[in-house]
Formats: sequence, structure tokens, C-alpha cells
Amino acid sequence: MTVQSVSLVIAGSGGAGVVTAGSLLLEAAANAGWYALMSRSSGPQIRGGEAAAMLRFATEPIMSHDDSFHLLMAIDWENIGRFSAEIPLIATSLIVGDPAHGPAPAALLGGKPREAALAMTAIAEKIESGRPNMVALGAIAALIGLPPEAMQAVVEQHLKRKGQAAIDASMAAFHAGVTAAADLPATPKLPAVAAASEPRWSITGNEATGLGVIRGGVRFVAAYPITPATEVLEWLAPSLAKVGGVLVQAEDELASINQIIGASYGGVPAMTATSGPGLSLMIESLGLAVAAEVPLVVVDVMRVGPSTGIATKSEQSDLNIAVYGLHGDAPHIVVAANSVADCLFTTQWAVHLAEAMQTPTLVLTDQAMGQARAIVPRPAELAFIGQRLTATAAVEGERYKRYAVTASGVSPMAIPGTAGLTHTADGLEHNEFGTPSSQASDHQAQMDKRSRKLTQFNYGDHWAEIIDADAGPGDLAIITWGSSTGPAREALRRFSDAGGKARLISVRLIAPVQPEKMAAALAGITRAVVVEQSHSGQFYRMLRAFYDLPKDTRSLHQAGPLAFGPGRILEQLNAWSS
Amino acid sequence: MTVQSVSLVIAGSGGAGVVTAGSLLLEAAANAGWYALMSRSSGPQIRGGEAAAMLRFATEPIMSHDDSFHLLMAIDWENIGRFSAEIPLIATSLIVGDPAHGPAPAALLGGKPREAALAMTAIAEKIESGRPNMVALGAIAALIGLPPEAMQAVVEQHLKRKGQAAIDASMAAFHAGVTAAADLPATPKLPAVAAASEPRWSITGNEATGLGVIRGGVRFVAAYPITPATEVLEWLAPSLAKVGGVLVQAEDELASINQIIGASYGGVPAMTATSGPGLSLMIESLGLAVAAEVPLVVVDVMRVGPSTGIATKSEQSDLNIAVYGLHGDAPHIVVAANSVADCLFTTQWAVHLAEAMQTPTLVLTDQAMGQARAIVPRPAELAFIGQRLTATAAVEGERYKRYAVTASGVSPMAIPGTAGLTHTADGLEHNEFGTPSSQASDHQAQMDKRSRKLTQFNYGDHWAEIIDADAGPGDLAIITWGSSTGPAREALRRFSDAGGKARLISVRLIAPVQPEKMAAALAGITRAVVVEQSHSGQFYRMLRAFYDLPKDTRSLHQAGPLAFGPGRILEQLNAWSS
Amino acid sequence: MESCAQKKKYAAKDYKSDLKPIWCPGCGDYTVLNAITRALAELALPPEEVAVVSGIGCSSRIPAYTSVYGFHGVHGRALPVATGLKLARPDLTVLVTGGDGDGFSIGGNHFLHACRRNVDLTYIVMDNQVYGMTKGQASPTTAPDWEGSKLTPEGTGINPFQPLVVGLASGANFVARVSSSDPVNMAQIIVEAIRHPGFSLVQVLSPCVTFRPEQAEWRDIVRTAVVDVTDDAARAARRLMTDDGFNVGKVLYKGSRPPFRPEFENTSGSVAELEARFAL
Amino acid sequence: MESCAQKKKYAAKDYKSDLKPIWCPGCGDYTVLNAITRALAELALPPEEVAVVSGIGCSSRIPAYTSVYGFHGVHGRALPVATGLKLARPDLTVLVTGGDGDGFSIGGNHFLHACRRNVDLTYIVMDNQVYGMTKGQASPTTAPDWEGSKLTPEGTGINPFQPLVVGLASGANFVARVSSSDPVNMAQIIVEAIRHPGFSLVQVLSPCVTFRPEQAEWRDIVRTAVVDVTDDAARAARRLMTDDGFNVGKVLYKGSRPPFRPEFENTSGSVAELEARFAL
Ligand SMILES: Cc1ncc(C[n+]2csc(CCOP(=O)(O)OP(=O)(O)O)c2C)c(N)n1
Ligand SMILES: Cc1ncc(C[n+]2csc(CCOP(=O)(O)OP(=O)(O)O)c2C)c(N)n1
Ligand code: SF4
Ligand code: SF4
Ligand SMILES: [Mg+2]
Ligand SMILES: [Mg+2]
Repeated sequence: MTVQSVSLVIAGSGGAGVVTAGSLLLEAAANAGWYALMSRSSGPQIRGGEAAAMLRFATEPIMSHDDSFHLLMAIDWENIGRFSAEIPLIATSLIVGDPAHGPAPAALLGGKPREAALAMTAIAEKIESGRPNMVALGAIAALIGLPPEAMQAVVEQHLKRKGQAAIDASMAAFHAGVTAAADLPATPKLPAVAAASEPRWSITGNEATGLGVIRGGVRFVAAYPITPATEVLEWLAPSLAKVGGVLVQAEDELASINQIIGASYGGVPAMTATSGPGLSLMIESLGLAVAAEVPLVVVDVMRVGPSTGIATKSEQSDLNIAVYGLHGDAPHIVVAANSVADCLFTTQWAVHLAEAMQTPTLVLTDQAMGQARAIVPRPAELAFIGQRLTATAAVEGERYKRYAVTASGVSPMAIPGTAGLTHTADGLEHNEFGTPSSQASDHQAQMDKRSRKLTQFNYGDHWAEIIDADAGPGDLAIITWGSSTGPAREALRRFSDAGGKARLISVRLIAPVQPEKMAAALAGITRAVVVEQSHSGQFYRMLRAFYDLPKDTRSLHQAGPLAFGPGRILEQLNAWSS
Repeated sequence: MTVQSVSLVIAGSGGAGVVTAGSLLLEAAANAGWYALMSRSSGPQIRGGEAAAMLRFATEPIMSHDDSFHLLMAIDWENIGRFSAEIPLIATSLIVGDPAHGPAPAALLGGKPREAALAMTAIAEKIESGRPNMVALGAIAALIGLPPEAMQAVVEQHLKRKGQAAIDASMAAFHAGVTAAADLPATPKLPAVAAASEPRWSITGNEATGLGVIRGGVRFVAAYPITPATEVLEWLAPSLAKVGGVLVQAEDELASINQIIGASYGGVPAMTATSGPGLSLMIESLGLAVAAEVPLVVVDVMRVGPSTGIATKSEQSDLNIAVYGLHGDAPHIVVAANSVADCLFTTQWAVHLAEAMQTPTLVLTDQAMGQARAIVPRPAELAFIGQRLTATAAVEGERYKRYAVTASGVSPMAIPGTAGLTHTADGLEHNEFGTPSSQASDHQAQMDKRSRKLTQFNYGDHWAEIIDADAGPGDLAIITWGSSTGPAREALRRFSDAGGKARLISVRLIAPVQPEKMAAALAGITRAVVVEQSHSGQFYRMLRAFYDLPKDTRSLHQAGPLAFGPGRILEQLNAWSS
Repeated sequence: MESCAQKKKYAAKDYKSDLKPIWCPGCGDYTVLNAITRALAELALPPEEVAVVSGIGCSSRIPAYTSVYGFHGVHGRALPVATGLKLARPDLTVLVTGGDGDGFSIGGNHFLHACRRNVDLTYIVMDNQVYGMTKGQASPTTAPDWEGSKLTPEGTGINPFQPLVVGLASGANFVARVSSSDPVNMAQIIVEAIRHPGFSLVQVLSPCVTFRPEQAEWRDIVRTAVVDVTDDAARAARRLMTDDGFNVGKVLYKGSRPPFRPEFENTSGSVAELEARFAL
Repeated sequence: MESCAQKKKYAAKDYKSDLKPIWCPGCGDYTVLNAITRALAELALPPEEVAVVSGIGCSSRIPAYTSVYGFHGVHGRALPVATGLKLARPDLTVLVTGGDGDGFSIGGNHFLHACRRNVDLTYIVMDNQVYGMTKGQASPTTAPDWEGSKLTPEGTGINPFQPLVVGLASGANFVARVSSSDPVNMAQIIVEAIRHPGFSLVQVLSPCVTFRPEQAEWRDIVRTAVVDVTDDAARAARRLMTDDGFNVGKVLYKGSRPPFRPEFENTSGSVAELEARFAL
């Protein structure tokens, strides 16, 4: 059944407490038993300035925003017009502003939304210590059907330390908003859910990423701050300390990647997180990790490129550098998370893959999922714990071969401290012992081995998420990856609800490619649309390079920062089936 | 007609003067009116150690080595076995050693070459100041038909400063070698050419690269030394000084790429040269040049990767990083030289393209062509001089738009010093003025503009070199690039001589892709073989991604450092036509 | 005199663009922008003959707020961009602006080599002992016990970087420290720095009111340095190694090494002559 | 005593691998290899508990010539690799070896920050004032008037980098200069450097006989430094700033800053506790 959901935005300028209001609403929604997704957007100012919290609530898990918003609640209008492209409003949308701040900016009215007024400032002024944002929350709660008790609990929790008076003032403003909402036009309501049907978490993609690597066994992290990856690190620093690990802030990304190479060579699973500009600086040393066969995980929380681009906004355009960016032939692993919750699965899996294959593994997430907070079903326990094939004792009369040519391509690795197995790991081409060699035969043998270990590994079913419409796959497919999976899922769901047949293939294992598995997934498919958020259609090109695609394959790509709404994808499916 | 040529190797350990001997032979061959190609190989020692000079002579221009060598003249045998893979010897080959140094190492005898002895040391000892390498040269000259006068002139030139006695001693040893050769089995001879039919040059690929950028207008170079690109810089430093330019040795590659960005922003056409590891370090700042629209040229003299790899050997495996290596969608230009002489054409063209489109242009050459010396027809004068579209005066009442959205995608660029047009160039996404912007519409407009300027440019016929067999293209094609073009040309020639029909397409403009031109070039072609020197078939994958290839397209790829012989390619053509 | 007649008078505002800074209200960088524009006015340099180059950070936003030529590059690489620009265009006055993170963390190597190379640049570092732009992490100049960042919740535990000492040790030709609370003095020192040939380093104590609110106190802590300028780098370095970092307002060192300036000689040489060497 | 009984005696050769160095005959690096292995023998460290990390260059080839654990990384990044290794594995003795180009040109930023961070590493730099491996270009320590490289045919014209002064200015905890012509003294100093906690910097004058043949004279020019070791970094720096570079054979500075060593506390915390914070 098509997701029943409510989408709304709270916006206002710096001091207006927009982000706090959004967070309170999210928590209250969680209390009400709903699922939720919250993203934020803000202006260029370092602090203050305009901000918007985009929220979507539903009675079942959701992974994407909708095509438009039901409600925009603007605490004031200052520069909010700048968000117009990010906040699609249509004729059925409702835009509510405070008459004290004048009329809504024209930029927001393009879709001819219904307009209404709520005197938030005036109402708040009548309550001692009352604040307009609590009035707004009250009105929103009433409009969308959020029970006041759900908010009560949240406010009590948040203002505990400020005392009962503060709590009362807040709730008074809230209730005034509830009351005032009676005069507002209606918006869709969500049913309250008595008790949540399953345990749920509130987590951001960046937190899930941090948790995933810790679960996978990472205990050493070196990093250099960069938006939007910093929160991964900020979560990891204190969390690692709690489980016997360490985070070191390095002088730059060249240092952070090389520090984790050193730590991993020393036997401690290691990772770093960065974004495009930082990944660019790590390229040379990623090649070193490939050649010297040092396992490690690098998370790239993608932002809009090229160059410094737009640091605070999302795009899926680092696929190329992640897959092809290294000089020489440098086989490595690239995986991509497809939702906030999947950041956990994918990074934990990444540690497992890196350690098992002694190779650098890149994880692609992005600003949209990294900085979004979601209420999600409690993630499953996973069996992926980084496990390295080690050499632990010398074999009498045999010199240890660090880079032994094996059938699997994986060579048992001696960890420093192990007697009798000393050797030098090397980024120069080498023979099996690790001794530098310029012989074509050694190069060929090591190249074969390094690529074989990746192609022969058993990735199970995790290479992709494959979802069929209720009526089956039919002959249509959506092929996508990463953040575009959320809207693609929802497009499929709507298509399915309308009786359509189609299959969604969201690729998690970007490299090495899995031609056989993809061929199986594409069996019977004659038309496919490749969905991604990049200007040049990087994913489509990559698929063409390595897979046999259906003859009628279309590329649906757009540059960031605007995400696909499910509707754009649905359109293509409908066009085909009509 | 199939090239008539002689291929030989002079090898020996450090002190044996192998490289000098090779150079003398090359010059003498030039004097004899021949064309030639000389490559070198040496052991891992920094100085001294084993060395080999591989030479091929012909009466017409050649761009590749042959499948095997007619002659190996070994001054001694020490470690020469290490070169066995690089010196294919077959049953008709002749291997000549000095009995004073014992028998030839088994590694060289796999192809069962004919063996013969020449007592170079003993003969040389009989001549005052006589040296074995001159005896070897005499024998070689006699075997291959090089007139002694050609060598006389070279020796006179080289030993001028050492006086007549030294010249006489050398020539005496040489003539002793000529005499001794009478007892050696015959090898193919080349006819002497009375007078050269056209003006010729003796030049290495790295020198040609340097000359190309100077011709194109580059006057600022910043660089960090790296094998095998250093000679480009070593040639450029004094040469630039002669034409009013400057070379600065930077502290690292991050500095060198940013220095040239600064110089080019200042209006002076600028370049750097590096190899894979250095290119990796430049990735982030190449993205800056894309976003800020700063023209510059980066030459990557490719070596064996990944990581430090094999610094002194060749591979075509930096295609991926060059094309796809930047984070975000970062359209830029990638061109590749296809021979020693073409380094000149391609780099000069690269400067032209970079300046015309205000974008970084990568030039791919490689160790094989960079460090090879060739006797080539004098290169043509070219009209490509870097010419930037500049804004030179303020328009009354209009604020200057550095990143104006134009039909061509190129925006007139104001050079610092121009009054009224001050602006800030920026790597952040920006609007037309250059002001940072996080609006999706500005991002889209600038992305469109930056890609449009590359796709709409008129590249003329230079995007590829297309050669048909005498009898026409038929339905077969070889598609290749860079250093693999030499052997591919020769394979086509042999195929053509045997009456075969085929077409060779050697792509010089790697990016942006030229689908229409390729489609035209592939009209009527039903089978194609893609030839390249990479382990993973990077070029083949890239072609698949962007071009519609004939259904029966095969990938013929091998890792470096061994080059393709023409025979391997011919085999594929023959297999198809038989 | 012709040159005098030509010398147009400029006001500080002539060097400012219309762009509103993204900085937080109260950020120290506002006065640095003022001081720079004031200094340019004092020097009466035509805006088009000046370029300001920067990397990434709050402080690195300065170029776009000026009306001279600007280049806003990537994080940590302002100095090499400026080096290339100045070497290619010796006629321009080139300033470099940035932060302690941009200059001394990711950009540390270029800092060392810019000091050594001694190109005629003026490098103005807004030192707030924090990464402002990325919301408050420790920088190289942060005290080891600052616990304000989630990345180093127990402090960095490492030695703060001493920019002026390292600058002197590597060969900077002019060294000064100023406070953003005294823009008039700062402007004067920047004038001197620009006038002095070679690489001039000006450290500005420029508070980050958002992530280091305690730095608001700096305005009261700073004092005018009592020492006089010296031309003895070893002496200046020794003084600074034992200094608490709050002696400001003075030029501390002026050296006399000639700037690095390879000549673009317009020699008689032609490309044809270069080519002739290849001809057989 | 048990620990004494366990202490196996090692000879220098026990720390050497069978690999024949690619170095030129007469290269100074041979004696550095000897001194390192001698020092390890003197310290009687089991080979498997020692790691030698390097970047790229002739001098950076040392790891493979030893029989301890080795890591031969990319150019300029030896120090961060060693930092990560030592922080993750505090039980290992970690040495870093390399050249003046690797350490002070491309690796300069890591050098600065390794000195600041003061991890317990011993950094042995074979300074030959040239890039040997790439066949003879000027390095940061090259004199400005050296005309031996085609890249800088008229000399670099820039200030040579003073590794020990910059090391002191940035916080190195132990500083010494030795000559490759006296391997016995060098071994002794390396022993002291390894024993000293924190970041120890040992500059070795190690001639490149191939590209700087004139350095053969160094063996006659060097003299034993007359000053004694100090714990005053400012004093040591001042001495070195006015020194000609040929005073060798002594430890010049020993500091007492505690090494940076974040704890891998095996606290009671479990992953489940971390997860609990997300649960609703
Ligand atoms: C390669 C790269 N790494 C990291 C970043 C993220 N980043 C942007 S500014 C900055 C630090 C800025 O600190 P500072 O130079 O002191 O400037 P401030 O904001 O304090 O003025 C960082 C880490 C980046 N833009 N690029
Ligand atoms: C990124 C990168 N840039 C350049 C090089 C080329 N390179 C190898 S070693 C070296 C310099 C070595 O000099 P030094 O560290 O002084 O060592 P030495 O050979 O003198 O002992 C250079 C520039 C490289 N390997 N990688
Ligand atoms: S964050 Fe700090 S440095 Fe950045 S603008 Fe605000 S006050 Fe200034
Ligand atoms: S080139 Fe110089 S540094 Fe390198 S091995 Fe030879 S002598 Fe030693
Ligand atoms: Mg700062
Ligand atoms: Mg050196």
C-alpha cells in the first residue's frame, strides 16, 4: 500500500529555533509511534541565518522525502525564499506565516499553495516566556494529528534542567498553537499509533556510519574534519574511547590516510571518513594500500562537486573517483549505502570486506543521508566482523612470503610482533617476498592476484537490494544506487499499488562489478531506467562499461543538490507501461 | 610495403658503455640516412648495473619495436638475463657474446637463437685505448650494413675535444670489429640511403613534449621531479629561459599544480609534468582548475602502476584516473600522444585546447615513448597557439561576469591588471559573477556551461588518427591509443601488405568523447579489437561506456611493462579474416 | 611630477566589494578586512593591480569581500597559488589571507617553503586557534588542553604550533603579530609588510566568537610588544619561543634577503633556435 | 632475573636482510644501515618487535635491507604511517628512515606535525642535500648556489631548510646531528634516540657520491660539536641557526615533554551500550 505520510517544513531565520523545533517534533513523532525522516537546510552564514527543517512522518518506515510538502510553517520569512527549490509546494500545499512578518516571498508561491496566517509572535507574547516556535509546533501537531501527550513528554525531557516553569511555559505556547490551528485550513493527518509495533531507533546516517565501523571491528581512526563527514568523526571520537579504540585528528588528509595505513599494517582495523576534496588527497595513498595490501575503510560522505563545490549539500557525483580514481590498475572495493539505516549495514560490511581481502574499501554515503535523522526499525545484528587471514608462525626452512600467490588471491599476513615472519610491505611492485621487482612476470602475477582476490570473493546477496512489485518484476527495471534508492523504492511502491510490474535493483557493491548476478537480476527485463544524482550520469556510464544492459535503457540523472522525488521516477515507469 | 628494418640490442653491465654505444649507433644510423628508434632498459641500481639499448633501424619512419630482435650483442652477461622478457629472441635471431665472459645465460636462450662469439675484450686489448664497445659497434655495423663513414663522423664529433688520438683509437677498435664480423653468421642488412629524402630530427618523446608546450605558448612551469617525467622538465628549464619563460622546482606536486594555477590565473599559459603518483596528488587541485576555469596543461608520463609500481617502465594504466579521477562532475580534457613525434603535436594542441576552453588539459604519454629517442621526419609547423578569450574592458553600467553563461560555454576571462573587471575566481560553486552560491539553479547553469564548452568545441580531425589498409577498411577495425598505436600501425601495414582490409582508429582526444565522429569512423565495421597496455582493459571499458561499438568487439590488453609486438595484433586480424 | 599626478587617491571602501560577509557578528575577521582595505588605500594601489589569494575557511573568504582581483582556491593551497601568480606577474601586489588551519595544518608544507623561497608576498593569517568553518575543531595553534571540540574531547594534548618561530626558522623575511582589536595598528603593519620585499608574515589574533567565545577576552589581554624590530632572526626566534603569544602591534623581524624572482628575460632566443638543436 | 634470562643477545648482522642494496658503491647510506643494525643489537630488541618505516628515495630503501618489520610507503608519507603504527601498536619500537627530499620537501608538513605531536618515534634522516633517486635535483637542504641540476642550472637561489632548527621550533623532543663517516658514534646516538621518549630527530650527513661527489670531503670537514646537550629548545635553536652544519656527533637537545600516546583503554564499554543510545 502506498505510504501514508505527512511532509512538512519548519523554516525561519537564525534565532528562530527552527532546528530545535524540528528535532522536538521528530522526537514527539517517535513517541507517537510514527516513523520519520528529517533533513535540514541552511543558508551560507556560518552561524544563524535562515534554516529549514524538512520532515516527513509515516506510520511505517520511510527512506525518502515526498515530491512536495503538505505544509510549510514559516516562523519568519527572512531569506526563506532561497529554499524555494528545496521545498516544492503545490496547489494542495499549505503555507502558514506570521502576519507580523508580512507576506510570503513570491519565490515560494510558484506552485500556488494555499496560504494562511498564524500570529505566532502575538500568541507567544501573551504567554510568559512563550516562544513562537512552540506555538508553531502546537499548530503543526494539531494539523497533522500528533497527540499533545507525545510532545509533552519530549518537552519535559528537554527542559528538565530548566525546571517546571519552563516546561509549563513551553507547553502553554504549544497548546495555544493547538488551539489556534482550529482556524487554519486542514492538511492531511496521520493516525496515531498506540504502541510501536517493533523496537525503533533514532539515528542519523553519519552516526550509523560510525556505529557500523565500530561494529565491524575498527579501533583506530585518523581523520581531518570536513563537511559533511565531520559528524561521523564527532560520533566516533567519544564512542571509540568507550570500546577501547582511538581517534586521532591528523594534520591533513594525506596524514590521515597514511596513519590508518600504519595502524592497519600494525594489525588494528582502521578507517577514516572524509568528503570529495579529502578523498582526492587520499588517492595516491589508497593506491599504496592496494599495492601493499593493507586493509582499510574510507567513508566518503559525498557533497556537491566539483572542487569545493557546495559543502553542505548532497550529490552522488564521487562515483567516478571512487571507482576509477587511482592511478595504474588498482583493484579495490567500493560499496554504497542506500539509506540512513543502511549506512550501518554497509559500513560494517565494508570493514568485513576490507579485512577479508586485505584491500582498501571505499564507502559512499552522502550529505542527504549522512545528515538526515530517521526513526527506523532497530537494525539487525550482523555477523560481519573484520577477520584477517594472518600468518602466525614461521614454517621451518621456508622464507615467509608476504605476497604469496594463492588460489584465492589472499596471502596470509604477518602482523608486526610475530616472530620469524618479518618482511617489508611495499608499494613498489614486488615479488612474493615483497622484494621490489621490475620483472614483467612478477608484475603480472601480483596484478592477477590482487584482482583475483576481489573477483573470487563470495559477496552473497548483499551486492544489491532487489525488490519486485507485488505483481512481479515484469519487464521493467529501475537500476539505482545510494540516496536515489529511497525515492526509487517509493516510485516502485506506487507503481506496484497501481498494479504495475517492475523490479528495483539498487547496487550496494559498486566495485568489483558482478556481471553474473546482474545478468540474473536483469533476466526478463527489456527496459530499464538508471536513476542517479549526477550531472553526467556517472552510474549509467559505469553500468554500460561493465554490464550488458537491456537495449532500451535510459539514464535519469540530475545534478545535486535537489533530490529526486519519487514522482519523477514513477513518470518514467508510467510512460513505459501506458 | 612492410617495413624493412633491423632490430638489435646492445647489452652489458654498468661500466660497459652500453648506452653510449647505443647513442653512437643511433647517430651513425641517422648519418646513414636511416630512421631509428632507441629504447633503454636498466637494472634497479641507481648507477651502474646492467643496461640494454634496444634499437631498430629502417629506411622509412618507424614508431614501434618489432616482435623480436635480429641481434643481441652482449658486451658481458652480468645480470643480462633479467632483460630476457624485454628482448624476445627467436630461432633466426643471433646472440653474440664475448668468450671472455663465458656462455650466455639460459634465460636468453629460450627462443633458441643462433649463438656466436666475438672476442671483444681480446680484440680491444690489442688496440691502444681500444674499448670493447667500439669493437661491438664495428661488428654490428658490418652485420647490419651501416657504412663505416657514418660512424666515423659521429666519433669525430663526440671525441673532438679528446683529440685525434682518441678518435683514431676508437675507430681502430671499430674497424677491428668490422673485420671480425666477417666470421659471424649473417643478420639482415639494411640498404644504405645516399641522402636523406627529407629533413629529419633526432628527438625523445620527453623532449618533444617540452617543445610542444613551448610552441603552444607555455611560459611558466612548476614541477616536482619524478621518473620518467623528469627529462621533460630538464629539457624545459634551460629552454624556457631562452624564450622568456621560467621553470620553478616546487616543494611537492600539490605546490606545483597550484603554482601553475596561480600563474595561469595571472594570464601566463602554464603547465607541469609528472607521472602517476604525482598526478594522484594533483587531483584535488585539478578539480579547482575545472571549477574556477583556469586553463593549464598537465603531462602524465605514465609508468607501471599501481602506487610507486615500477618507476622506470611503461604502462598505459593511468587512463582511468585521467578521465574519471576528479571528484564531482568535473569535465576536462584528456589527450594522448601516439608516438615519439606525436608528443610534440599533442602537447602543442593541448595548450591550444586548454587556453581556448579555459580548462585543465591532461596529456598522457608514457615511459616508452617519453624516454625513447627516434629519428623522425621533421615535424610540421602547427598553428596551435594558446589563445584565451579575454575580457579587456569594462562595459559601462554592467558588472563583469567572470562566469557568464554563454552559448559556447566559454566566458571572457579578465586577466589581473585589467581595470574595471576585478572579480574573485572561485572553486566553490558560484553564480555568473563568481559569488559563492548553493542554489541548485546556479549549480545547474554552471555545470551545463562547463560541460558545454567542451562538447561544442571544434576539435577538427585531430580527435583520432585513422588509417586504412591499402585495399580499404573492410569491416575490421583496430581501436587503440597512445604507445600501442605504433605496433597497431605496423600490424595494419603487414595485414594490408598481405591484402587484408582493415581500419586503424587511434584516439588522440580521449575526453570529451566524440560519439558522432566515432560512429562515422566505425561505419561498416562489424568487428573490432581494442588494443591497450593495461591489466584491466581500461580503454575498452571506457569505449563501452561512451560509444556504440561493433557487436563483436574484443579487448586485447596486457599489463606493462612489455609492449605489444605488432605480431600479437596481427594475429587477431588474421584470425578474423581466415 | 607625472607619477604623483597619476596617483589617484583611494579610500578604504574603494577596496570593498558589495558582498555581505557570511561571518558571525563579532568575528575578528571583519576588522582584518577593514585593515587590509585601509592599508591598500594608504598605499594607493589601483585595485586592479592587487590580488588577494586564499584557501578555505571563514578567514579565507576575504578575497570576495574586496574589490581587487581575488582567487579563492582549495583548502591549504593559497601560498602556492600566490607564488605562481606573483612569479608570473611580478607587477602585481599579491596578498595571501587565511586561517591557522588552512595555513599551518593542511597548508604547513607550503608555509615552510614559502618562507624559504621568499617570494615577495604578504601573508596575513587570521589565527583564532580553531577551525571556524567546520564548526570548531582544534587547529595547530590550539592550546593542548582546550576541550571544546568533540573530536578531541580531552584536549589535543599536543604542542601548539608557533607560526612566527617556524616562519623565522624557515626564512620569512618579515614577521609581525597584531591584534584584530586594533585595526589602525594592523593596517599600518600591513602597509609595512607589503612594502617590505620578500615574504612577509603577519599573524593576526582574530577571535572566533562562535566556537571560542572566551577569545573575546583577547582584546584585554593583548599588549604592545616592548621589543624593537631586529634583523637577527635567531634573536627574534628566541624571543618568540619564550613569549606568551600576546605581545602584538609591532614588527618583530625584518630581514634583508633579496626576494626570489626568476627572470622572465625576453632574451633573443626563439623557438626556432630550440628546434634547430634537434635537426640532423 | 626472568627478563634478563629472556634477553637474547643479538649481533648487528641479525638485523640485516640478505638483500643487496641498490645503492652506488660509496654511498653514505651503507654506514647508516650499519649503524641502525648496530644500535638495534646494542638495545637487544627482538627483530619482530621493531618496525622501520620509510617513504621513497635511495635512503628510503633501508627497511628491506633490515630483517625487522618494514613498511616502504609512498614518497613523503613515512611519518604518518609510522605515527599510525606506533599509536596502534605502542609495544613496537618504530624507526623512520628517509632522505632530505622525502622528509623536508614533499614530507615537510608531516615533519612539522610529527615534531609537535611528539609520538615516540626515532626519525633518521639521511641528508645528502640532493634527490639521489631521481638523479640529482636540489633538495630543501641544498645550498642556493649549487648548479649541478638541470632543473636549477643557476642554483635554486633559495634559503636552505634547517631541519634541526625547524624541528626544535616545532617541538621535537630530541635532536642530534651525526656523520655517516663515523658509524660507531652514529650507532650510539641512535641508541640514545630510541631510548629517549617522544619524537627523536637524527640528522645524518650522508654523502651522495654520485650526484654530489664533492660531499666526499665531508668526512674531513665534520667536527665534533663542542656544545653540550641542553634542555632549552630556544637556546639549542639559536645555536643551530648560526651553525655551519658540520658540527656533528652529539645530542644537541633533549626535551622532557611526555610523548603523545592516546590510550586504547579497554574500558568496560561495549558496543551494545553505544547502540542503546539510539534506542527509542
Ligand atoms: C581538503 C579539504 N579538507 C578539509 C576541508 C574542510 N575545511 C574547510 S575550512 C577548514 C578549516 C578552516 O580553519 P581555518 O583555516 O583556521 O579557518 P577559520 O574558519 O578558522 O577562519 C576545514 C578543515 C576542506 N574544505 N578541504
Ligand atoms: C609523489 C611522488 N613524487 C615524486 C616522486 C619521485 N621521487 C622519488 S624519490 C625522490 C626524491 C628522493 O630524495 P631524498 O628523499 O633526498 O632521497 P635520496 O634519494 O637522496 O636518498 C623523488 C622526487 C615520487 N616517487 N612520488
Ligand atoms: S565561526 Fe568563528 S571564525 Fe567563523 S565567522 Fe564565526 S566567529 Fe568568525
Ligand atoms: S644516487 Fe647518491 S644517494 Fe643514491 S645510492 Fe647513489 S650515492 Fe647514494
Ligand atoms: Mg582558524
Ligand atoms: Mg637526499
